[in-house]
Amino acid sequence: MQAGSPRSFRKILVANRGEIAVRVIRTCREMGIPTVAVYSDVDRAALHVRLADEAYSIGPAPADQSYLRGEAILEVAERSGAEALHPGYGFLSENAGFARACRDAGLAFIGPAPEAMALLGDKLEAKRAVARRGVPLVPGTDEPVEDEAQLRKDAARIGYPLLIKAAAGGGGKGIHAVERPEDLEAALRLAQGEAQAAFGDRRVFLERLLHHPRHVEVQLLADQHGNYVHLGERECSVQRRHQKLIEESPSPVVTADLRQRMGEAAILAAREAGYTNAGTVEFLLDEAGQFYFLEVNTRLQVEHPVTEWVTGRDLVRDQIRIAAGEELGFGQADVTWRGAAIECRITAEDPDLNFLPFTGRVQELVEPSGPGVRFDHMLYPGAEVTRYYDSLLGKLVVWAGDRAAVLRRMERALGELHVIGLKTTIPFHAWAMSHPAFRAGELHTSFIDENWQPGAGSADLSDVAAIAAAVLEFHRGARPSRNGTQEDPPSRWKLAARARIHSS
Amino acid sequence: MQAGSPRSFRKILVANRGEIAVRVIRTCREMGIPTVAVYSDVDRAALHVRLADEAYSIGPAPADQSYLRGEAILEVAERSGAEALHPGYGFLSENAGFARACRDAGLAFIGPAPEAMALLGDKLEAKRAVARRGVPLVPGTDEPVEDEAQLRKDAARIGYPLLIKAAAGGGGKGIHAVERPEDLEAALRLAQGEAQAAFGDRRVFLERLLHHPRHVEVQLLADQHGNYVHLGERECSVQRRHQKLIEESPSPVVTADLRQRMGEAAILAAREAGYTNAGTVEFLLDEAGQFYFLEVNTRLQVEHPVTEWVTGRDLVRDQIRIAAGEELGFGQADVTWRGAAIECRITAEDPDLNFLPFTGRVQELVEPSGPGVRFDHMLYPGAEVTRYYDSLLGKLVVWAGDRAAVLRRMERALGELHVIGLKTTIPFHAWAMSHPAFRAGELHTSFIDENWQPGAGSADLSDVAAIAAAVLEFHRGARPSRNGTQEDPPSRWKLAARARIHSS
Amino acid sequence: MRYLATIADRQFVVEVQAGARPGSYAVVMNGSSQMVDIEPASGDWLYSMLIDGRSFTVAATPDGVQLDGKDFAARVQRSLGPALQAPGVSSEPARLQAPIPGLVVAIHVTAGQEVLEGEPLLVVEAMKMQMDLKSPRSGKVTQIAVAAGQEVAHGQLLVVVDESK
Amino acid sequence: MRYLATIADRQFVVEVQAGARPGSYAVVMNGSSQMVDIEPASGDWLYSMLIDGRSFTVAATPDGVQLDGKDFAARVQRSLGPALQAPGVSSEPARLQAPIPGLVVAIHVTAGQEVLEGEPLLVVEAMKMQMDLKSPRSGKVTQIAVAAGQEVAHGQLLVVVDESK
Repeated sequence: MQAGSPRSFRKILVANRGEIAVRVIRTCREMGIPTVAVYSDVDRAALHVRLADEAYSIGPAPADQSYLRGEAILEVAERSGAEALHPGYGFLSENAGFARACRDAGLAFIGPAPEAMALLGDKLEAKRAVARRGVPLVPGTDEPVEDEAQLRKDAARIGYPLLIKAAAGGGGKGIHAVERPEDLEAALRLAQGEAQAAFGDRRVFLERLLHHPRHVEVQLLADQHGNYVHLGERECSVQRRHQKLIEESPSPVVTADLRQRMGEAAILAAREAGYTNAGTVEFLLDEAGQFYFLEVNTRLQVEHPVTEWVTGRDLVRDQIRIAAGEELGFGQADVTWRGAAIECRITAEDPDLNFLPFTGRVQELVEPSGPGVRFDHMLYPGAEVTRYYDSLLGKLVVWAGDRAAVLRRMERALGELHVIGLKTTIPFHAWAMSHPAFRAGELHTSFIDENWQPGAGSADLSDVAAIAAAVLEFHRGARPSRNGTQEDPPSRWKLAARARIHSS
Repeated sequence: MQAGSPRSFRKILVANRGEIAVRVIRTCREMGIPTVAVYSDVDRAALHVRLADEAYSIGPAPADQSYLRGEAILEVAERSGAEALHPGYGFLSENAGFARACRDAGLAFIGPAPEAMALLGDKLEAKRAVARRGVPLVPGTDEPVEDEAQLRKDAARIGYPLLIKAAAGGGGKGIHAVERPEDLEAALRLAQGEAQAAFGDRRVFLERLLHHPRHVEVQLLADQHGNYVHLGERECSVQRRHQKLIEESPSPVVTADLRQRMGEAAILAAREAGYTNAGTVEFLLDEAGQFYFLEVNTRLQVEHPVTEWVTGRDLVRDQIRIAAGEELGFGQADVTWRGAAIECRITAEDPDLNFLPFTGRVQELVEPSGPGVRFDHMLYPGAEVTRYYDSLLGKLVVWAGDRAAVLRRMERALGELHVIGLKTTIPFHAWAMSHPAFRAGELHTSFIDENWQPGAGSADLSDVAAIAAAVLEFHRGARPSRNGTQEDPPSRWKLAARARIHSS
Repeated sequence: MRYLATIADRQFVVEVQAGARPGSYAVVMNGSSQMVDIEPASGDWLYSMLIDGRSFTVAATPDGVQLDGKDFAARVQRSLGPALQAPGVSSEPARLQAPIPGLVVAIHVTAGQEVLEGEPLLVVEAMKMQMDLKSPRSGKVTQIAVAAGQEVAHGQLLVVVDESK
Repeated sequence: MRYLATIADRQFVVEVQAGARPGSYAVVMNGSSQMVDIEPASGDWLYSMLIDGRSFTVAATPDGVQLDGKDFAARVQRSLGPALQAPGVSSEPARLQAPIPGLVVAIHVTAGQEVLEGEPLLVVEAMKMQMDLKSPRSGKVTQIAVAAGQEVAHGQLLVVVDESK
């Protein structure tokens, strides 16, 4: 803590795992605040356990028996004397009930108040709220509709192509695209049936389907004294399965004027919800440069480091300061942007097999470094990647003076990063960094679907690979490996090759 | 290379090893320029060999049979088709003869012209040159003197305490301090005798001995078109054996006004010498805030990353652009500073044994990461640190919004860094970051001599250490290590402990 | 030693001979000969390889080699003769194994059913994701070794598809 | 198992008993008992250690243990009885060994000479640095095992200093 700042928390419990738990612990340590980690049985040796000041077990591997068990986590908070709780992202981070339980237990929840979280968690309610402030929405119905005649009228007004979305839906489920008016009736029946089956609520709403939209989001900070600032945008258009893989700031197409307008819209939305702490307002940006409100993420985002690089701020520090009741201490005019930053999510997935997740053990880790490189991760030699949690291993984030330089730097850093023992998205990212459309900044949410081909991440070095494979086979046969033969690489290698051939 | 920039080099030879060779290769890769590494026999597996596009052996381990053999290096340049050579620091980097040989061979030397290098390499000639431009010098004689009567007169004018320095000296050798007038005669005789014996030249000169001076240096860039900018200062006062261990930017005591005056003085000095490329002008700064010219380092400095962090520039990229004949492309008014950066040199030395160098093998490496951390190094599990080269393993460099935050961040990063198998300066740096005088910015060149005590880097956790050691002994005895027993840690451990007891 | 190296779907005959120093090899491929120097770097899995002076970082990966961060599916076998095998169509039964430990969520086929190559056979859930596992070949489902709701281990047999006759 | 752990110049008697699970131990020291859980992390040399919930990263170092990056000189021996050894003054001859491989640049003493503890005996050069090696004890130089200009290996005997009588 810096001299002169009000008393911060005496101890913080980090209610998460993986790279984000590590991330939060790092800033706590820099602020001089002791941390308490929680872990499931399979995470005993995890990095966040090692780096925290204290660590306690909260149950078996499945998340609903450990990281989602709010009462077990509150018990650890009580026992360890934690004064605040940082939820990270995922797990309980957007659970208004849990935030309320923290408050009831006298534990400061590092995030927005439960009321704002609940309001923004209901997607249609959130839309109505921000629309009251004049924030633009994707044209569509703003109420769930059951009446078919009304839906046909609404569809004609909105225009085609359009989307039918389940009112109670989420996570990309219950969404149907309709290309032409004559397909509407059949699609409606299908969607309503599905919505009833999946969510017990047959109501749907309609939204215009944008062509090749960009996903652009605005980072906000809001203190408990009514001060709001935005830290500019992140472009997160490159996605697979509606989940982001690459994020950057600034967006290649957002001008200073557009940044200001989107930032102001985001602040209006936050004000309407009474939002405090760090939050992100997501927008779609169409090819004409018009933006539309999508939703608010009421937590720290995975991709927050790109904003940290360009603005020079530590968002976790700001979150903790805000939750402790401090004023922001700076205004919109004090926010400056320098250079460009990009993040590649390194996940345990096989990009050549439709990004199928991959479990296994990290045999060796070689990290990139040098100017402008940050690698936030949960890896170490011996780390096990299990099927219980999501596939994110780490985030490679680089900064440089401009976008052209930052793409080259990312390519360089990806080349230095080796995670031996797992399939990862590294080759995909290396391909993306040198893709002409990517380099030109021509991004949209279908970029991967339209451009990525399995195998595209392997450069044309087959002849060298043949030499390498043959010499490696000879060399490894000729002399024993340095550390004995407990897991003989060549044989595991062949076994895995066979398994892959059968499963593809 | 960015679109629109003039043609850069087609291939660059990096005439160095260790972390600086790695550093240079990284930027070349980002610029799309293939690199050629050279290596001595013991460096076959070194990181710079792995990261370069090509690599060639230049001889056995001793530097005078490899990295100092200019002709062997020029031969590799010729064979590989390199168009330019980056010398790094140390080895041949300040050898004007070698720079001339490169030019004669048609190879662009990435550094100043040999003439400027030769002029500035002669310390007294350099002083006379910069004095012509009105740059302040430490009060002293500006010519080497043999005549004793003259020396006595000069000493009375300069005042006490003062230093006698061998005119032909260098590297901290042949320097004698004189506290009082009555000691002058004996010291002179000693110094002249030593100078004769060591350098074959009995001439000496006198300089006032400053009390607790700071070592503050200014980073310059100069292109071949007469454009000069400075990138502010680095404070490098924390030294052992006259070698820097910690550097930071900005200096805790340099104001914007002083920065401007020192920057202008540095540019005057560089102009007088016809200096081009990146260079550093070293000053002493006394307790009254007056600065004095010391010397010019005609190469990239070890500590250049702190300047890169705060200014947002890539100095190696600028060096290459300048050597290729490009204009700087920005002026003094475009240089902006953001936040604060600090570098800790991680060397293979035992801080508890008078910083005695330590050789051995890296058993395990755990790197720090997270916001604002850069670790430029030459390490990997299995790396051998031999006695042939200097003890620098890497540089941990961190950035944060202000000096208080950057010291806490460095402490955090030092805690995450583990180089198992070697003694390093990590515990010393952790001590320094929390030392009250260091935190207050009260730095001077005697800081280590006056404050550091062997053992000070071990916190008061003896009881925990006892538990850890006993449990480790039991645990390792109870189960075999994961990778077999080729090098059994506990026994090596005991052996080394015995060796240390006998040698201390 | 003569090797047959299969890189993705291309095959190479590579002749490797030990050189004078440990780690140095003479390699002949496609009629041209090269000096290769291999040296362990970063533990057991990563190597520095110099091929006539060109520097590569080579890693052994689960299904091949990695060169400077790019993955190559690779198989190496001792080659006794100079003839190249054609990448033939196998008539053996194809055994679909679990590519990842997980939970069998649904099975789309029944024993005896005819399926086409690429047709989804069952759904396995792991890491918060559901994945369709597809038939490795056209033929008849001769065995279904798991049931919906069952946990499966990595490599566990799921379904066998044989030639239909 | 009872151990005598010497941390720098302090001594601790530590009683360690294996717990129910692998890696869990009950430890008694200075009359208080604690639960310790140890788990390998990052290869063979680094461990995660939880002592009653407090988390430490422990590494085996060349001369002791490292806790959260701080070095502690440590020696551990089986302790048979409860009595603590006093850190006594040895009367054995002290054998000065090379702390680092290098080149012997100069020898300041001759055989038979009386020296004081801390007195420089010889100079070894390595890594561009010259270092004075000092006498580990007061006494008489009974053996000089190397000559100026000689290369020495790590741990090689340089000089023996014995009790003067």
